[in-house]
Amino acid sequence: MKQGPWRSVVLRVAGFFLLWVVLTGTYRTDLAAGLVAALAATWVSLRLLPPSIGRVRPVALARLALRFLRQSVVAGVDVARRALDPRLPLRTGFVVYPVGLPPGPTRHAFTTLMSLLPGTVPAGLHSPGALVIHCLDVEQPVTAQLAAEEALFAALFGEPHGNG
Amino acid sequence: MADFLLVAASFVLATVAVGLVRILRGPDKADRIMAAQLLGTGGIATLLLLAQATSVPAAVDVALILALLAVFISVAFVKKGVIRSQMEGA
Amino acid sequence: MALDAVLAVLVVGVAVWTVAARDTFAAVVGFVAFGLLVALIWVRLAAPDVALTEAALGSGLTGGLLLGASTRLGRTEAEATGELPGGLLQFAAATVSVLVSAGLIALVLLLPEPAPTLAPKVAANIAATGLQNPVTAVLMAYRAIDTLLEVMVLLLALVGMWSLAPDHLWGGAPGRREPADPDGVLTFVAQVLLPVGILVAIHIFWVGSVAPGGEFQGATIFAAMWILATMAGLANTPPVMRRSLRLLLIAGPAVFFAIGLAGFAIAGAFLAYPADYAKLLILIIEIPLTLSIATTLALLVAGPPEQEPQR
Amino acid sequence: MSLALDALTFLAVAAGGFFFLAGTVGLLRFPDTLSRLHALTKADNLGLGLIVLGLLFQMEDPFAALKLVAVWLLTLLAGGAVTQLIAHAALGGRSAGVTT
Amino acid sequence: MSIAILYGLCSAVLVGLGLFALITHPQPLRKILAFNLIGSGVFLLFGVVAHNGAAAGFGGDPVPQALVITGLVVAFASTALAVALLLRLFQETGRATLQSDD
Amino acid sequence: MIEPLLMPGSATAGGFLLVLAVVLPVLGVLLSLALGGRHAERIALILMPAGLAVAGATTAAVWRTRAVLQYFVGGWYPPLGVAFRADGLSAVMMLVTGLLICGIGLFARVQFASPEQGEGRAPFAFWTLLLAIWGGLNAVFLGGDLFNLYVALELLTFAAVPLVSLDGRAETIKAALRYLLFALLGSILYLLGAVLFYGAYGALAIVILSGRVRAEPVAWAAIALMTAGLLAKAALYPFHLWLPPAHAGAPAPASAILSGLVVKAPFFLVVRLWFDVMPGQPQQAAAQILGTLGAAAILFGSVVALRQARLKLLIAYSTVAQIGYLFLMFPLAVKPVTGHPWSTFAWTGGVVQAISHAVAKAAMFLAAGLIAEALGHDRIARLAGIGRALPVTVLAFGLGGLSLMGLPPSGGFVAKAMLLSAAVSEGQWWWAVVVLTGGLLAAGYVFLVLARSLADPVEPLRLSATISPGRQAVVLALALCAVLLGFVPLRPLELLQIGRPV
Repeated sequence: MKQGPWRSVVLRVAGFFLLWVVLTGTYRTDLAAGLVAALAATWVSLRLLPPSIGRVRPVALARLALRFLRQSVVAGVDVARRALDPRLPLRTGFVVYPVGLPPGPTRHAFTTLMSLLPGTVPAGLHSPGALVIHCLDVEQPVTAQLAAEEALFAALFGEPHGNG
Repeated sequence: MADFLLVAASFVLATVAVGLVRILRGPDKADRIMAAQLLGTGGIATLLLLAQATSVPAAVDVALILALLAVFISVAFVKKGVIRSQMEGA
Repeated sequence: MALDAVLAVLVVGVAVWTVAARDTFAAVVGFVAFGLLVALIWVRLAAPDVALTEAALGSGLTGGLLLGASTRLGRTEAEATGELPGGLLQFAAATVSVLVSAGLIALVLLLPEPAPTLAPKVAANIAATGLQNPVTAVLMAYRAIDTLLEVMVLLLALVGMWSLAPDHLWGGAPGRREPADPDGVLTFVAQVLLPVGILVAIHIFWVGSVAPGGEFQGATIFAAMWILATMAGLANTPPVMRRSLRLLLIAGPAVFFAIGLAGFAIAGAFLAYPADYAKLLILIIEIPLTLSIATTLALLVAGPPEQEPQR
Repeated sequence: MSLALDALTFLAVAAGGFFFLAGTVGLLRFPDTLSRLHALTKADNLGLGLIVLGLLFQMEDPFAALKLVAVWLLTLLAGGAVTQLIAHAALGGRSAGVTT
Repeated sequence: MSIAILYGLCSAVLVGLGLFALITHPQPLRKILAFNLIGSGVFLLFGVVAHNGAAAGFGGDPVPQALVITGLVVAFASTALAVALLLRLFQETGRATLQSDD
Repeated sequence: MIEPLLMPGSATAGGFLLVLAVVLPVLGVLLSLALGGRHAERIALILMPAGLAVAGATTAAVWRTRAVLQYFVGGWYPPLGVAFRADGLSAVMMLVTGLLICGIGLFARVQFASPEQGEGRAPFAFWTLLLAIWGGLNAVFLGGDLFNLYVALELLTFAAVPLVSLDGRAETIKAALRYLLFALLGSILYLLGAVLFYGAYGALAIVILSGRVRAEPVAWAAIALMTAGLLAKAALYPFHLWLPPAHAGAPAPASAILSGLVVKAPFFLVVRLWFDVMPGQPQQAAAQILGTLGAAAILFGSVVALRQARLKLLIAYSTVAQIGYLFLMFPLAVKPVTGHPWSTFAWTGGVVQAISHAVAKAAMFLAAGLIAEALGHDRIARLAGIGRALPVTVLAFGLGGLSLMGLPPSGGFVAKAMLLSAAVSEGQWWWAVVVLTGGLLAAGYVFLVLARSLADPVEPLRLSATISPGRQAVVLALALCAVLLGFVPLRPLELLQIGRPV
């Protein structure tokens, strides 16, 4: 990761600049102002989150995004089904999930994703390496499913993931 | 099309209204905290529909602010409304 | 129209909740919801500039402020419900309120429609300001003096608020310091969202000359993001005697005054802009003004100095 | 062409509205705070996504379309992150009675 | 009924509600909330007037709209100062009431 | 009708003075905030003569040209732009304000002396807020636009409220909060009226409104709401609840500003509304209500003042009473039997009352501050001997009291005599009874204080602080001004008539 920081600075500036173009494009994009805005946003972003996460693999990202889109539809449908079913089929409860990702932004990115996945909302830490997950249906194979998601997520950075 | 989008906006707003009644009644603070989330998402949907139906592109910017503000308010709710009152034993 | 009916009923309903809720926290939550809904009304009334302000300032920052207060007061507020006024006062208050409402309803129905309007005059003169957003033209050109004095009102509110500090805390930082939790979710929220928020704030500010937006709305988002950072423990408020803070606070109005006074010489009147440079000069004013307003708003939420000054 | 696009918009927006409705029903029927949180987050975010999808078919300006997507992504990100905070708050910041 | 009249009625009701709350609620914080409700009602009336004044290609008269923005900022400053006073009062006395002790 | 809206340099000669009158103090606030520490005091002291000079120059210009000075800010004409206007009334109010601020500022140098090093909370806040009040007052007196006046009123409120709680005691914080809540209600009612005017007539500029306003429900409602809001800010009975604790609790120089000047701003605006925005409309019934409230304030305030145990509270309740006199102007001047409303004795008397009360009350509050500082308390029952210890201060208090009672020679005498003769000539003798009764009651509470002060102490008086002659001299000078106002020949009162609509 020797040239890592610069790479990620450039990537962030580019990303924020793109966002600027998207936001102001409807009116009249002013690129000079956009560059200033992107630099400001990057500066804040670098101060809060120094570039330390290695490089992201585009293929893995695409795979994750696709899976995520599908899963968020499943999640919505799942909730809708349970809510509209006259019998209200809920078996709520908590599950402890041992997470392999290191604490910090990476893990939180994963838990953020998790809270949009079907049936799960992370609700805190049980112990340093174990998340408390609230489930709508504890009879689903929640742990296995989460492990699969985590594997996909970990593949993003090319890291071996810690959990089954 | 505009009429349909307006009807859709009214519908979304109506569902938000009903949800809001439920949430405001509590009983937990955590229930009430969800109001910002509910109005954030529902309000954004309404605004986006309105922006298209009435050709007010600026409504999308309002939606953008709503998305940011929903986070701000939720964090304030959680941080100031719940965590502190626990620290102070209320 | 169906939409408007739903919206009107909903807004009034939430307002009733805000008034009637026993629990102050619940009332504040109701008020925040109320503000977000009023922002929708402003969109319906073809006033997106106001909608942006209402959502960010009227609902967002005000909500955060009241929420902090309701929590700090905590149990005392609950106890205070014991001192509810007698039935007679309630009845009298209800009578007065109903009369006022009824009178206003009558007046609303009496208001001429179409109303007398300054819109044509705004349109006829907008070229001289170099702006395309008529609301910004009113705020920065036609009624610039109101805007200037209003920023002074904000600053005075801050001076007044600071003056409430106990003497031994003067010079300390406002508000309480929040503990940082580097591995917490809140930190993550701030890490990801703050830069995006900054970008959005600049966007809202920047488009203000051509489209809805402007310095107040942009500044409010800046302030909200700053407060988010302090709530996450990622930043602390600066001590009130720090010179750079003071300069940041006055930068906007000072530049506004400077260009306004220069108007005597270069454009023939206080707060007048020479037609060819109007847009540029307004931009030069707006940039520091946004920063000053943002700082002031954030510090108004933070409150009087509560941390021991470092000697 | 325009008719087909209109039909797609109609379908997607209607579906979006349906999920908002489902979310609200969930809010009303689910028995505890955390379950209601599920209903709110998942159903409403999907509803918003579908409405954005529907509106995309009406967009002439590609920037405007991308902006809608950006708003949706921001909402998702924000919603996902804040949901954890609320869940944590609902538990009162303590570890829950846990069944594995 | 035009939307201007609908929201005009809305604004009248809000002013009345806020006034009622301002008079009857003994807690200062609720009074501050009530003041904000009245403020919203008054600002909405500006919005209605602006909407009625749509002309020259503008969806509304920009002058009252700009005035509302100024008003909202001032209302925020008022709320902030009032809250600060209230919290200081609470710190000093442990109570948050305007009732006099003597 | 096509009118050029943007016209560079479009102001009457000397119009820039109006801008300076507002801008100088406000710039001072900015500088104080930026530099902090001792600079806040220095900036205030430097700006005081400058501001007074601007007020003097404005008055001179109005007097010389016999016309309204005006300035179109940014070169934009109303209704789109905002104009500052100075008629005779504005000029006089500005001049009095300038004089009082200078006097009070000199007086406050000891009490709010800046520390040698660093920044003191109270001095920093006091000097900054003093300048802000000055700017706000000038903006109110010069404002020609209802919304600009709203912002000016808010500027004043935000500067005045923190002054009340400057010493940080719990009861003053409570008083400040109550003051703020009343003031906010007042502002919002004022704003509600303003939007009704705009909605009905499409303008906020007073000059334009006066030509467009018709006698119809919208206008009545607007003016009623605005008047009600301003009464709450002016603390007219029954909206007086907030005033006594706030004015009595504030530090003496702050009390002097608040009682002498700040409550006059909303009164000034009521005068503007009634005589400039809606001249010549049938308002006699409404004016009777205002007069009745004024009468109630006189009687209630004076009686309660008599029963106070603390000197500063007594003076504060006397303010409640004296504000009442201001509003006797309305029933007597709105529809005079002969002549214009503003050429009546009542109108002039009301304005003279505002001025003379400002000066007299400032002197009395400052005197009370010195007495409290010397004794360490302000209990009236334990004042004995102070007359011998601080004779100049007690003399100043007595001279100020002369004006409150309405005895010659004093500004108060001129004012009350004018009100009396107006009551007689208008055939509304009942107001005369109120004026005379109020004078008797004022005599009662002033003599109560003087008698106690001049009495021999039971045990030798021990002063907890020595008071410098310089501060006593400032107070005496102010009190003498209040007396001198009684010698002013009637000629300068013509100044008040300049710029009145004909």
